[in-house]
Amino acid sequence: MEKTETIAENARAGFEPRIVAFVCNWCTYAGADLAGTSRLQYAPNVRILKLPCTGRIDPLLVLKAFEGGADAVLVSGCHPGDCHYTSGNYHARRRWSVFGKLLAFAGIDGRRLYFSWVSAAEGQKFADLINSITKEVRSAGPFDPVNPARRRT
Amino acid sequence: MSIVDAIRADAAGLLQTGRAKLVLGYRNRQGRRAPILLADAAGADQLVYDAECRQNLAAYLRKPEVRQQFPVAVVAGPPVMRSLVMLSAESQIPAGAVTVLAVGENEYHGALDLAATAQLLREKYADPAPDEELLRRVREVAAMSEEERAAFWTEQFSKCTRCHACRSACPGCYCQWCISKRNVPQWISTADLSHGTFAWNITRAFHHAGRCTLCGACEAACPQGLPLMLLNACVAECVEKEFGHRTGYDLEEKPLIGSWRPEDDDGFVR
Amino acid sequence: MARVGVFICHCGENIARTVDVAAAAAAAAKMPGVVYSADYKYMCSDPGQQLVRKAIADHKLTGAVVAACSPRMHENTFRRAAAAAGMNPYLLEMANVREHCSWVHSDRAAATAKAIDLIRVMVEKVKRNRGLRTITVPVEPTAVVIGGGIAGIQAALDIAAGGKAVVLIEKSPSLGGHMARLSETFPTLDCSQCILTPRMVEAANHPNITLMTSSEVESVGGFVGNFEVTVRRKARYVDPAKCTGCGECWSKCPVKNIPSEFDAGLSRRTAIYRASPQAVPNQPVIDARHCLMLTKGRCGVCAKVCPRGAINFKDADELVKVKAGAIVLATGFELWDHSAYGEYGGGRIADVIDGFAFERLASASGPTAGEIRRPSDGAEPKTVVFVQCCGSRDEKAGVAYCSKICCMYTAKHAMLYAHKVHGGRAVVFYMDVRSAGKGYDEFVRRAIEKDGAEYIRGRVSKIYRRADGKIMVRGSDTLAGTPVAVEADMVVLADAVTPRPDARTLARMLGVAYDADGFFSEAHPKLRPVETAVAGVYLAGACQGPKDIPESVAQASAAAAKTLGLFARPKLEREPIVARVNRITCAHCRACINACPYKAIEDFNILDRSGKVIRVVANVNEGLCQGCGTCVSVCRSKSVDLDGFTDEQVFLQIAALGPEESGVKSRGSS
Amino acid sequence: MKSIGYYPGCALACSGIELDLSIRALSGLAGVELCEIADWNCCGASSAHSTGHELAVALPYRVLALAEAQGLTEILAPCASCFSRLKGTLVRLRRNPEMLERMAGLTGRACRNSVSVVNVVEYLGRLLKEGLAGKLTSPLKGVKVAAYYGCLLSRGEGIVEGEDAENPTGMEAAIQAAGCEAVPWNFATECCGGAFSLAKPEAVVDLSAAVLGDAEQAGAQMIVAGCPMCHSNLDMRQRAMSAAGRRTRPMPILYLSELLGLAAGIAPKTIGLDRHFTDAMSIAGRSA
Amino acid sequence: MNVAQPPTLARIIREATGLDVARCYQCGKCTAGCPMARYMDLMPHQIMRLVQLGGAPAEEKLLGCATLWSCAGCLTCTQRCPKELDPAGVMDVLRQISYDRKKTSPEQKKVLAFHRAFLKTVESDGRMSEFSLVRRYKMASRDFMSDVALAPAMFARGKLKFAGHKTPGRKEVRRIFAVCRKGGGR
Repeated sequence: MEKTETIAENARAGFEPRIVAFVCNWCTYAGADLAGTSRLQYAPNVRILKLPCTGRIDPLLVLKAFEGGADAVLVSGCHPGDCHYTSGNYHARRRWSVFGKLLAFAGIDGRRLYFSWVSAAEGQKFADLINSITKEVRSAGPFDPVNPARRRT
Repeated sequence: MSIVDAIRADAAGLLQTGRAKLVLGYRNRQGRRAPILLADAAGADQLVYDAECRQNLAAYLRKPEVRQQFPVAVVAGPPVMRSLVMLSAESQIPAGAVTVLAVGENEYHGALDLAATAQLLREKYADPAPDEELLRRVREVAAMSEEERAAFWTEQFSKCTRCHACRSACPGCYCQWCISKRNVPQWISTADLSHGTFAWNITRAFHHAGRCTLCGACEAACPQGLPLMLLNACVAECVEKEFGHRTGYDLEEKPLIGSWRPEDDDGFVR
Repeated sequence: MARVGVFICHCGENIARTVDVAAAAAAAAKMPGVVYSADYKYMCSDPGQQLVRKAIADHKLTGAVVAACSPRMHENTFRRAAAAAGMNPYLLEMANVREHCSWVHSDRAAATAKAIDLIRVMVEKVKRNRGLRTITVPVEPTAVVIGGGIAGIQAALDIAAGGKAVVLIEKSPSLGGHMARLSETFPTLDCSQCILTPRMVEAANHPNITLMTSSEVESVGGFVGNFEVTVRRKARYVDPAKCTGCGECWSKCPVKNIPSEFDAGLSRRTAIYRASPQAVPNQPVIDARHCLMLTKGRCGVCAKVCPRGAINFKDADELVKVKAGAIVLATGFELWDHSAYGEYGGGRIADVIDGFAFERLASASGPTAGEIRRPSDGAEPKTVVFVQCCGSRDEKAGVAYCSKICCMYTAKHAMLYAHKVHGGRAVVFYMDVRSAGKGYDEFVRRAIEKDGAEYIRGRVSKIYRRADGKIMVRGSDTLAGTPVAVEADMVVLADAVTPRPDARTLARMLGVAYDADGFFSEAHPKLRPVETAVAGVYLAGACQGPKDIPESVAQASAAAAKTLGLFARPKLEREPIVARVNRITCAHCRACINACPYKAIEDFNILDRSGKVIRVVANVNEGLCQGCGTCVSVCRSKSVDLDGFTDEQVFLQIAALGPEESGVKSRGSS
Repeated sequence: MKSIGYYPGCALACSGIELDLSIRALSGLAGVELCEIADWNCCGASSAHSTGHELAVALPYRVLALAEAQGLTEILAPCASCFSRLKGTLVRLRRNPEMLERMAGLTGRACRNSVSVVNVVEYLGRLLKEGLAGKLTSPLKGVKVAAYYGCLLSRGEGIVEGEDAENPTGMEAAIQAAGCEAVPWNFATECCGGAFSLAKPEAVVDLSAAVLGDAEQAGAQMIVAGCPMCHSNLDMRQRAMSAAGRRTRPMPILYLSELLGLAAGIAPKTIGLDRHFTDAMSIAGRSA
Repeated sequence: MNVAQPPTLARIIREATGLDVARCYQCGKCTAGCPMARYMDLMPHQIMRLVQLGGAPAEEKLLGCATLWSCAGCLTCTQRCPKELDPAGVMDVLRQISYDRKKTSPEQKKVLAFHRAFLKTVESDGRMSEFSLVRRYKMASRDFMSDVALAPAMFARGKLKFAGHKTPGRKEVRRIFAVCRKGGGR
């Protein structure tokens, strides 16, 4: 279902967003594995970079990803309370909360940066997430690689 | 006795008794306020204090020439006092190394140690009057459309020459090896200016989350007149609203980034 | 100069169907640093691994990327292969082109492009991989077992039998736990104490076992192989070295009216007492809350009559530190308090009792010497109603889960009652009979068919005591579709099995996770049911979830096996994914020290020649660090980095996805 | 509390008249003004509830809207049935604002759902706390009383508040204040047959007799109730019970407000004690 | 892929009350505590079960059963349900459906007559007065003999009045009845 739709839109837009996903090893990476073993189809625009824990995901990596030309960035890990390292995701959540607001204030379109909790059991959630994000980023258009603070029109 | 006289008296006293080897204060230089590092009690009468004294003297505490002179005394208004408390909480000030010549809102509280300073802040300066002008500017930017805001900041950041005067002026920027100096790997790109300036300004603001006392030194120091306080204020507001965090009131203060509560804001996560 | 090899697996058709593996191999061959690239039908097969080993050797590879399934599947397989070929295993990485690519996409072009990206990402990473060496930490070959019930005793005995030292910590004054209070055990009806008491004695006398009763864990520090457990040994006021357990003291103690915990309040004990005649150690303790001497400062009869002068009113708690390599949690359970059920009398009806009270009534060593007598008037109950699922499977007022053992012990109760009270009537209200287990269902059937227990399928709605002393039980028979009221003389509630309230505190001390109900969480529900997520901490018995005796014993032995396995090697190997501090650049803001979930980072003094502290910096204890990397993100001067996931590696991975490289055809330029 | 909105409800004009009389007498004594809601309508009771979902909400809604329009913030509904209908509606509307709008359209009356509703037990409890206790000059020393809550004063999620549904205690304070002893018994919250008094009298006789029986066994000399429906079932049906061979001795059934009225020395007739089917006047003699 | 489901009773109940009857595990606590059980042809737990079962025969049975009209609404079942379901609430919904679809069994005429009489009174007067209620009920139910003995005594005690009290707002009340009759504000 989702796939044909995606393809149709591609034809129209002719633009394929590049989405970089920083995910933790224990929950979201495993969730993506589950999406695979369950053969759930989702948009092929996401590239997963695995880190041990959301605690390791420094918000500044997001800037690096933009710099590297990503059209959007997803950061995802274990649900609160489920962190394999007990509290890495709590630490991350607080950082994201501040960093997200700062970026928004600095003029970064809300459709460029996403945070989510995806557990090892949530293959479906992961697939749906990627599909909806891809849609949103496609509508947002290409992220300006030369000037982070301006959306190219 | 006027506030200034009181400061001069205490400064002289501390230097004479050796309870401070150095007094960091303000003096007049061609009608403008400039910092002075006073080692001799005789010079105490050069010390001045008024609303013009905006430079955050706590920034000097990271300088080797000052650290070698510990214990020192610092002339400080509330924002500077909070910087000192914050620095102490981040283990940047050895015990007993700093005496505060605490100047409040048109009253002088005398020479205090940091514990007393923190208490004073909690008791008398817990809610500093918000800088209405600054808030107005923040609202203004917040009210802009995404495009306008993006354009506004592109414009602003394009002025940045990365002279890092903001960094030198800020007491919170005490890392000898600032992230902006890191080359392997390179966090703040020097190759691509626009990226570099964006990354630097965002990083600077973010690294002061829960640590900035809105003293204004960075913006004052910026030769290009970047509105750095807008970013600081945005972060400070978020930090207080989301986590009830107020910087520089507690010597035992845990770093905002690096601690957490289970009930922290979760609404923005999908 | 890096020499990377890329190995692309078809996984039969699983990858090859959607990913053009040949094209991918070709693209990989062109990537900077790649000197060898190949694809193969089944890379994980022996010939596949052979291919990897050979290429590593022939091409003197400094790094390898296997593009195949998820690393969860085969990372170890291939890293072992790499090691076999003489390459440091941590120089091999996997690109997940199956679960994350071929299985989730069907557009062949897009999938192939993505696969190439994923490979490039790992190639870039592996170029900067360091040959890590697994970390080894010394192991203290002593186990601490917390809880002296059947699970704790079993674990302790097995570990001791393995020749290792055990410290067995029990909160109460005697070993034995709940099992010591049972009369007979299902499904064989053999006497509980007959099988348990010998084991209690054995545990107490075993040369390898140090027994600490009346003791509780105060705090736990350290990590696998090197825990430091602080134990509070509570004041007992009786010197174990002198006491012979002769009993002079408790026979003379004037305070005689304290409800006995052991007998579920059905009998009275004295202020100086032993839990039961079979108590181990068989020595009394003084209950400080009731002792006249300790409360009012007068009496001291026990001290006067003690022939050995063993009484010591000055006794005080002491803290004992124990070094241990492993910890077995066996803290057991307790029964749910049915006073929460207002409709069942809210715990105010004397003849509505719980399972343990019935066990004591039925026990030959119990307050009634094994005769079934009801608490209120000691009369023999002619009709007894047993109510299962009391608090269990009740999301509203009780617990949502099934307590598992009630079906069996209720059947046992009904049976024992039938054997002891001839012509008595045993009525059992149940929702389901869950009797999966060897000989279990036969046992329940026997209660019904041989011993005439009347089983009625339905919950009970109300229990109340009529003025004439009869206890009215209003239930229903859902199979017959009718309400049922029974006039009973006594009611036994099969209260839910719940974790001990203080278990959560212990869990927090150890960093062990617990579920919403407060039971300790195992590391994996199927594959690691005995371990916890904390290395070196194992689970035994009902502290993990409701269990009967054989299950508890089985898990206890498993925990012992895990412990002995850990102790088998003098040193312990750990994944070398740990954080490192750059001492030159560290500004010592202590953010990382605050953030570390494992307290693995501490201050480190840099001294000059004269030994004077010139700088303080942060320092990571490899033994404690679990490699989450939280410290890395909070460090503003970027002075902490994580082996295996360094900033540099992540940067290169990000760059590998840049516009010029990335396979996602962008801005229509396709 | 100076004054409170008053919703007598239909029953209090007829079968439940003693409740109305005694409430008014006590309020007068306590100096609390009862402001009756002008033009109030029937709450619909179980009939509307049984047959029409919308009607069951619309009728109470109108009452709440009237009360609000008349500037009342809090209303007393002495009839337990009215109370549970009014408060039930109030709670539902609070959870379902969409329905609030629909009702406004349906009844042509706007309502912010701002009034709160109290039942007779809560109300009397407050009177006692606020000084009535001091005015109970002629307590009924040592009379054994079974406090009967029935269904509507003990159960109903979000409706009956601050009570343990299985073991309510709201009446006990009042009973003790009246000098009586509240005996522990088993049927305090059992059902009397409720609205079936006309349609299924046999059921009412059956259930009510069981209630009386347990009270008697517990040694109670009278039952104190709060609900007119319970009261008429327990009081009026006693002859039918003995006819059915379920009862022998009569058992006086008083409203909690009647009991307090007696204890306050109010003339028995003033509070309608003479209107009972099962003699209650003899109780009056007990008050010192 | 979702095939449109016919609106089963279970679904109607979910929409009306937010309750998911699938949660019921048939413990029977509702039946055990029901004071009116002996006047019911289906036990409360069987009502829940038939709703779970669904299908035409089950629905016929449910909507025609005496139980719906024997429930006193005492909420004992709801209060004690370990699955936090609301059997009494389910009864209410079913009763209303049974009434709307005219499925109510003839044996229930007395109860229906009572409710009708009650509502008729309220509709015409805005309030209920026992006298007109009893009058209407007797006419409708043809049950003249029961309780006649009580009437005089009730008059004597001022518990029955000939003059039913009419409220000024009764026209408004009638309108409300009218609107609800044609499906209300839905």
